[in-house]
Amino acid sequence: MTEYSVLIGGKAGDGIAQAGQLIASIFSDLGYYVYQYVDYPSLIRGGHNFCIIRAAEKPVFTHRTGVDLILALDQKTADLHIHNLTTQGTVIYDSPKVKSEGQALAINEILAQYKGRPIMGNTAMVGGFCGCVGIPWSLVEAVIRKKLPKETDLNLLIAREAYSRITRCISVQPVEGASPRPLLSGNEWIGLGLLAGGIDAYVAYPMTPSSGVLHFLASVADEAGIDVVHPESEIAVILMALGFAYAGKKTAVGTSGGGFCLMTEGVSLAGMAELPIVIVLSQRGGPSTGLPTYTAQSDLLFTCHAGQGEFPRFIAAPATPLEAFWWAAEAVQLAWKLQIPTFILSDKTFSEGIYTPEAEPEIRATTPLPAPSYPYKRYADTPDGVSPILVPPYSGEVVKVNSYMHDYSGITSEDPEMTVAMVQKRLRKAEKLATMTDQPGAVVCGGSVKAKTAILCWGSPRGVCSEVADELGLRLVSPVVLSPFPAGEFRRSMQGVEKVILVEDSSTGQLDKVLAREGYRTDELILRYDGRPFAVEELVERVRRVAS
Amino acid sequence: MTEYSVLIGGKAGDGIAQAGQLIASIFSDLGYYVYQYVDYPSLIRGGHNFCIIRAAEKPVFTHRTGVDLILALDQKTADLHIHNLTTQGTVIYDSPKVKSEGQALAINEILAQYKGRPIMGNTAMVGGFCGCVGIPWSLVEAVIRKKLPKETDLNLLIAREAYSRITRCISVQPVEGASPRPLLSGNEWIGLGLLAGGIDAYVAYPMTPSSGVLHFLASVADEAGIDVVHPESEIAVILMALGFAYAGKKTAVGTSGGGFCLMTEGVSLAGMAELPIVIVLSQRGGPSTGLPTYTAQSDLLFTCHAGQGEFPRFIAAPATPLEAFWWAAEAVQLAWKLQIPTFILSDKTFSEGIYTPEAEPEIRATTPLPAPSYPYKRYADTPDGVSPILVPPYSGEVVKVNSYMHDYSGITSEDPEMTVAMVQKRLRKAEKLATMTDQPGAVVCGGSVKAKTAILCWGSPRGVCSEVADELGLRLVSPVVLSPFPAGEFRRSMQGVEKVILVEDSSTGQLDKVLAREGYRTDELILRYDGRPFAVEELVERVRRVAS
Amino acid sequence: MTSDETIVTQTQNTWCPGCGNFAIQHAMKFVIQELEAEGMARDHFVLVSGIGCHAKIADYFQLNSFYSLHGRTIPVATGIKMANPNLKVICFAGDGDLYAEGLDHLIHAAKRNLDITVICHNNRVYGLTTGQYTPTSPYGYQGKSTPNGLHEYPLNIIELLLGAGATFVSRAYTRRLPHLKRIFKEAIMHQGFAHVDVLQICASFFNATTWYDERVYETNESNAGLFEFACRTAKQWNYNDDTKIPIGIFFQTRKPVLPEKKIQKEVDRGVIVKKILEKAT
Amino acid sequence: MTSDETIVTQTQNTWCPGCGNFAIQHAMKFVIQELEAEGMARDHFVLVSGIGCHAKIADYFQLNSFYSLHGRTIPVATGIKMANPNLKVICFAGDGDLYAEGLDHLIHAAKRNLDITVICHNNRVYGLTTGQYTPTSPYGYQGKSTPNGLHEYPLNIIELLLGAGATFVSRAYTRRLPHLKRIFKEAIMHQGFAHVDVLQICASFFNATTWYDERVYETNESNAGLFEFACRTAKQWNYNDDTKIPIGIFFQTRKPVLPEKKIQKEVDRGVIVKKILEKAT
Ligand SMILES: Cc1ncc(C[n+]2csc(CCOP(=O)(O)OP(=O)(O)O)c2C)c(N)n1
Ligand SMILES: Cc1ncc(C[n+]2csc(CCOP(=O)(O)OP(=O)(O)O)c2C)c(N)n1
Ligand code: SF4
Ligand code: SF4
Ligand SMILES: [Mg+2]
Ligand SMILES: [Mg+2]
Repeated sequence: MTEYSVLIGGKAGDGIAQAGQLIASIFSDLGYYVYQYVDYPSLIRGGHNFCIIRAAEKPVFTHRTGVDLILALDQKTADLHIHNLTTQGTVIYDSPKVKSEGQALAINEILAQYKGRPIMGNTAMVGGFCGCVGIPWSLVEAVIRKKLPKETDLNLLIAREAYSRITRCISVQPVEGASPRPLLSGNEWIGLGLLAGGIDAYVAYPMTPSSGVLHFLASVADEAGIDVVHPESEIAVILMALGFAYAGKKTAVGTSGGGFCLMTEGVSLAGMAELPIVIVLSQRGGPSTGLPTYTAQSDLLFTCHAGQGEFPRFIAAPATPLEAFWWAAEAVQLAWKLQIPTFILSDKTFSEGIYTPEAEPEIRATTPLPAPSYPYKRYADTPDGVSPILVPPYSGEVVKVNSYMHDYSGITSEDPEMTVAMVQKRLRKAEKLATMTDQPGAVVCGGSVKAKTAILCWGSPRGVCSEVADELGLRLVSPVVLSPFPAGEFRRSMQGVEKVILVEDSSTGQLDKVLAREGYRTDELILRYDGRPFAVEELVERVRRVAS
Repeated sequence: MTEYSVLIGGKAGDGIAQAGQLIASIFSDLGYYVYQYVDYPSLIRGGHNFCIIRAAEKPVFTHRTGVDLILALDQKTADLHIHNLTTQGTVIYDSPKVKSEGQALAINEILAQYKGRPIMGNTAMVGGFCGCVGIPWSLVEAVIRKKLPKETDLNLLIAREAYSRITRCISVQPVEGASPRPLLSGNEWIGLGLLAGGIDAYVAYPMTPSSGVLHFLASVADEAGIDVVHPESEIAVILMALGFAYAGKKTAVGTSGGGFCLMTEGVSLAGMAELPIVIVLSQRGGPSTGLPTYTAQSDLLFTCHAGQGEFPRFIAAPATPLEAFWWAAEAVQLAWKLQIPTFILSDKTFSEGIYTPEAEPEIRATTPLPAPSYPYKRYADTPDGVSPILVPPYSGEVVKVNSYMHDYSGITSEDPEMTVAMVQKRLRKAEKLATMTDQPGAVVCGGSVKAKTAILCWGSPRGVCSEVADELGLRLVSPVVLSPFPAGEFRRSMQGVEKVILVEDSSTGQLDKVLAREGYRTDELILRYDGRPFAVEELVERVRRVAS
Repeated sequence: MTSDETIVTQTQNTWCPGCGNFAIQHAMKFVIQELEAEGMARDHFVLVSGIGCHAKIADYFQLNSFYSLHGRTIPVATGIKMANPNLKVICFAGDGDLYAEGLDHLIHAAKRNLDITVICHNNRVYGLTTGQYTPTSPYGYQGKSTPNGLHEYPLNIIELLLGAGATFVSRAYTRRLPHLKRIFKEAIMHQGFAHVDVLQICASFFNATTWYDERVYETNESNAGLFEFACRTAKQWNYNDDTKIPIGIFFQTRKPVLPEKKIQKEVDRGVIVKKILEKAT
Repeated sequence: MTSDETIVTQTQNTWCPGCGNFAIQHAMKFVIQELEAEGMARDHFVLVSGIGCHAKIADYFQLNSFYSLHGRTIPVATGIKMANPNLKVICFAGDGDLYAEGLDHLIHAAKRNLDITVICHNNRVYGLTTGQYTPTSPYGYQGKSTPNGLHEYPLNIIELLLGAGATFVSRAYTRRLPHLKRIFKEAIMHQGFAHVDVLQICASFFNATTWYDERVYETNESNAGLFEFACRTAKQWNYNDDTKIPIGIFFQTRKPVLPEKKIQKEVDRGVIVKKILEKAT
């Protein structure tokens, strides 16, 4: 397989992520599948930022350590990453600011020549990159015109100048017969799925790494006809969203761990009042403020049990663009079909990674909800525990929801028999949810599907795990649905497995605990908790050591 | 064993709980062990309230269905409970308001005679009770003088009148050689333990069923020299408490599920900043506002996992007065020894039940904390992961705590190696915690300790389970420490067990999930989720059905 | 007007005898029926309550209701109103609920001039949890959390709301029923954020009946449009001192409201999603 | 005064060039050193910060600090101050932090007249999360959560704090350094709750430098004791309109403060516990 990895790095404020996206777009335009990893500290200016753009002829969802090209806008980039250069690789560096091997690009000189602003140094570097790998100028121009709508001509002049100053040394060819693919962040794929699933409103308070969903949906709110609301706090977020839901609007919220803490009381309210709500929870390094811009998978058990009392909830952790799109839409549907809180559990790596999809996203029709009967009772008992929803105003009927234990019509009750009836109604919803979700797709099985050693993972590490499984001839098993645990699908995926290696970005192995409950034992835990995702080569090494 | 059960019931506002306590005090003065169950809906006036006072010659921590005496201040009491009367039992009822079998007591007539206020009807009923069971008047008078400091003489006249109007029909004798024991609610036993453990401050926002701790500690704050603070919300509670802790004051907070949700972000902060804090969490029927005055055990898993990220925590669920006293004190000690959040997990039944202790509480000496070294680093690395605490002001040294990932001195760091060091420091604290707490006392083993069938339970159901185990010749196994799970002690307690019956006040069996992780399977789940605790006779029936 | 009892539920009322909540329910029942007679549809009312004694009103009205969480009437009401601006959303909140646990939401709703009505059942005590102090309890108040007396002065809610930019700020008293009805009606009719701080008798834990009866008087509202005037009236009683207590509409003005009415676009999600994907290609 | 660099840490500063936070740090450093020279012990200062760009100040000062949560400086500071009333507790908060996420705590601290100093780095934007609107952003502000413009008017924080009963209410500007220093010092010296709303330049997301430079003026503070006067000054600029912007101490008064100093009793816990047990027997 032909593939390329490009690393671009500089200081926060240098426009590294944007330059990375230009490069990613160019690869996509050439017909490549693209994944872009974005690494930056929690600050606005100064710290070391870098992106790795990986382009390949088949879908990729993770980065590799080895890079073919380093684009150094600061010295740190050259110093920190030079040992990752592949043998045929080279460096383009901003000269004279940076000292390095490879080709010098006198960015300040170019900027001075065209009176460019300092931030346009990143455009220069993109131009240099394109020159180096031989992208036709017409394609470069088209991408810049599309992606840099402000000061486009100036940017073009600068890019062109850099393009022409660089000597070609690697040749990137278009992929035959392939056409460009959309390039969106994990957060955007989730947001798009929410739209496809039919949300009417999105409510959120900014919090890295979930803010991308808010920013994306706010940017398309008008054309999509949805409300996007950013209120005073996460407490307000979840309760406003439940107000929206009560009034019949399909609503999602988004946050990260600290903000989610503040939502837990509302989640429990959704459980009792049986209000549909979708919660996008993007994990980052914890506890507490932790590492806001680095990754973790340490909120799985918290998400499974957040909120006092017992009530059904659905949790899916997508690992690819299409999964994010599909499960976000499905989360909206399930929330409304069962009147429960549903979760899309993401993490920094997936949320802020940038992806072309593995195939074209398909929008499925939504099923209409059952009609209520009259006189209306909000919590009418039914065989599957699901009471039909009626939305106010409805002439002659009242709609009452209640955070207290209540009777069928929603009026507070402390009666023991009514309590039992309501608890059992929720238990039946849980059973129905389990049947609806323990279905093909709930667990992804890949690699050598007959191998007796399996790599187990969930969420974003799937990208790297599946390449490692391929490389080492191991089975890959990865539940997407985490609650209710898809016992049947998981059992099928694990048939014949004798050795289990769990890979997780946490320090305790949260999936291990979930599996132990289900009666599975893992043999090896490969845990990473420094906030950085595994690259393919790193994980291959770690797995190889324990696989045999 | 001689034992008596008395049920007194009436409307909210009739002073049922107070009357119950008088009766309980009288039994205690006679040398009996006493347990009082309090059942009331979430309202101030009108609904049906009742108490069951059980007095016995050995310690009791639960109620029985069968009662020897019913004291009916309203018709509902007579109607609802009459079928629970034991064969030798009788009823005293407020005549003519209530119609019933048994003895009539014309309370309104008595009140009119002495110009008593309506609330004093409860004193009249207590007087009637004492007359009926033949308590010497001197003892009645002494208890009333002690417990009713306001309008004592009027109350005495009324009680005396009722006392003399009633015909004696049961004879309650003093227990030979026994002396009176203190009578306190579960919440008060917890509060007393916190005091004994050395707290300097208690911060809480009122929430049933945890408010008793706040009320109790506020009432003794001055004499005990502690600060008791009731701020604007639970968020303020936990963060103020962490402020106290930073400034060197041992601090506890208290709440129930909904309020705890709002504290979870602070709990995670305590995890990262390594601040000691004790959280008293008293469970009630959920989800959401649920059943505020009824019991549940459905927050165990939430408590185990609350807060984003991974950090050690200690959870104990005491089931008797002495355990509450001891583990609350120990929770303070552990919080400070390891700089972690520690929990006392209670529930409505335990918190609001009223108990004489099984033996005399003993105050153990507290161990001093290790001295810091200089120059001071708040997060200095150590073999056991515990960094010495220094409290500001300290001349020439600064004390920095931080919710971000930080370096040894508390300054924000996003460095991967520093992250790993800090995560491992917390993991080592978790290991130390596990060793310190997997000790005798962490799991209570009782009943027929060699029996092959075990009743498993945690928290308040222990009282009833242990009587059932005794009655049916089964083993009783009940972990008090729930996190970290005391694997060694539990294994020892379970040696030779072939059949496990779990009893829990929840709809899903939360301890079952904890045990599954530890590799244990339960055979039968006896779950109750109508908010009411099991009485001995009820549970005997349920267990008998599945035990063989 | 003849009373139409279909507007109340059959639920047993459990407020204490003498509780001011009865007056609030009665006045609101009257006002809603009057508004109905004037053409407002009953099914367009949505009541949002917090948690506390006050909140039981949600159970007692046979109207759409969202019995929410302690402190959270306002964000729930905000969501409902934003989702459907045609609904008449009324919050019934407690003083612990609204001025302690959820104060930030109140200020933000006032800031936004959110078009809802907020009724605070201000009994100056946590009723349902048996009598602890609230942000409007007087200095020295002895509740179970402050048995030796409270060491804080109360918030002057009226001043606070004026400072927050509320466009309708009023106070009423549960033992002035005709006045209470009038204020409720004006508050509901007000376009924008309307706040009624109702001095509510708590018969069990803060029975200030005689104290209020002797001090409460109805203000002349002719200057209710003048902010400085409102500030002066607000200062007349600070929720603590032994002075006369003005009730009435202290301030009323017009400002742009939220949510802005907007035309609901019918959009085909498939088309939008495709468009976004194309743009991202 | 010669600068003593032991008061700052060696940590790399990551504020953007031109950020107003530098001025805040500089002014505070100056004031703390001046207070030290006047006899206040350096180790008695405790800085509490929220989460946001502003909050990094906790890392930059070699002083006791509690780098807390987004929105929660005030309750943390309350706990510290109550635990040890001898400490000088200063909150460094952001406008998102303090006026959105944690507004209720602010009002309650003002109500209590809690003896702390609150510095709000009011850059009128969420800096660290890249430029969303805050409660003090102007109408129409375009951030990533409001790309088509904000449909809310800002809170007038000064009015709100006056309404909440704060005893020291002031505004400063990061480009008026001598004034900033004076206000900081007076705020720290104030006995009771002192609030400084600092108009802070955000170079990256809300660079109002010229706009402020042209409008900001220092008020005559001779009437700072008069509440009505303060209200009038507060009204001069509503955080939105194109008017002159007064800075200075708007209001200062004395009221009983929290925590009340009390003598720490030495109590034997064993004795107390026994006493309670006896009483309960
Ligand atoms: C988050 C949370 N904290 C605490 C409670 C417990 N609680 C229920 S009602 C109440 C006080 C109610 O006081 P107020 O709002 O003044 O209403 P009132 O009963 O006086 O009408 C409290 C503290 C709760 N339900 N939720
Ligand atoms: C509970 C919670 N919600 C959201 C965040 C994410 N967050 C971090 S900083 C910030 C905004 C900071 O804005 P501001 O307080 O104005 O400070 P500035 O960066 O402007 O100094 C937000 C929303 C968080 N850390 N915690
Ligand atoms: S406690 Fe007070 S507020 Fe609650 S119902 Fe009784 S009188 Fe009314
Ligand atoms: S983003 Fe704004 S507030 Fe933050 S450091 Fe940069 S200039 Fe300062
Ligand atoms: Mg109240
Ligand atoms: Mg800001």
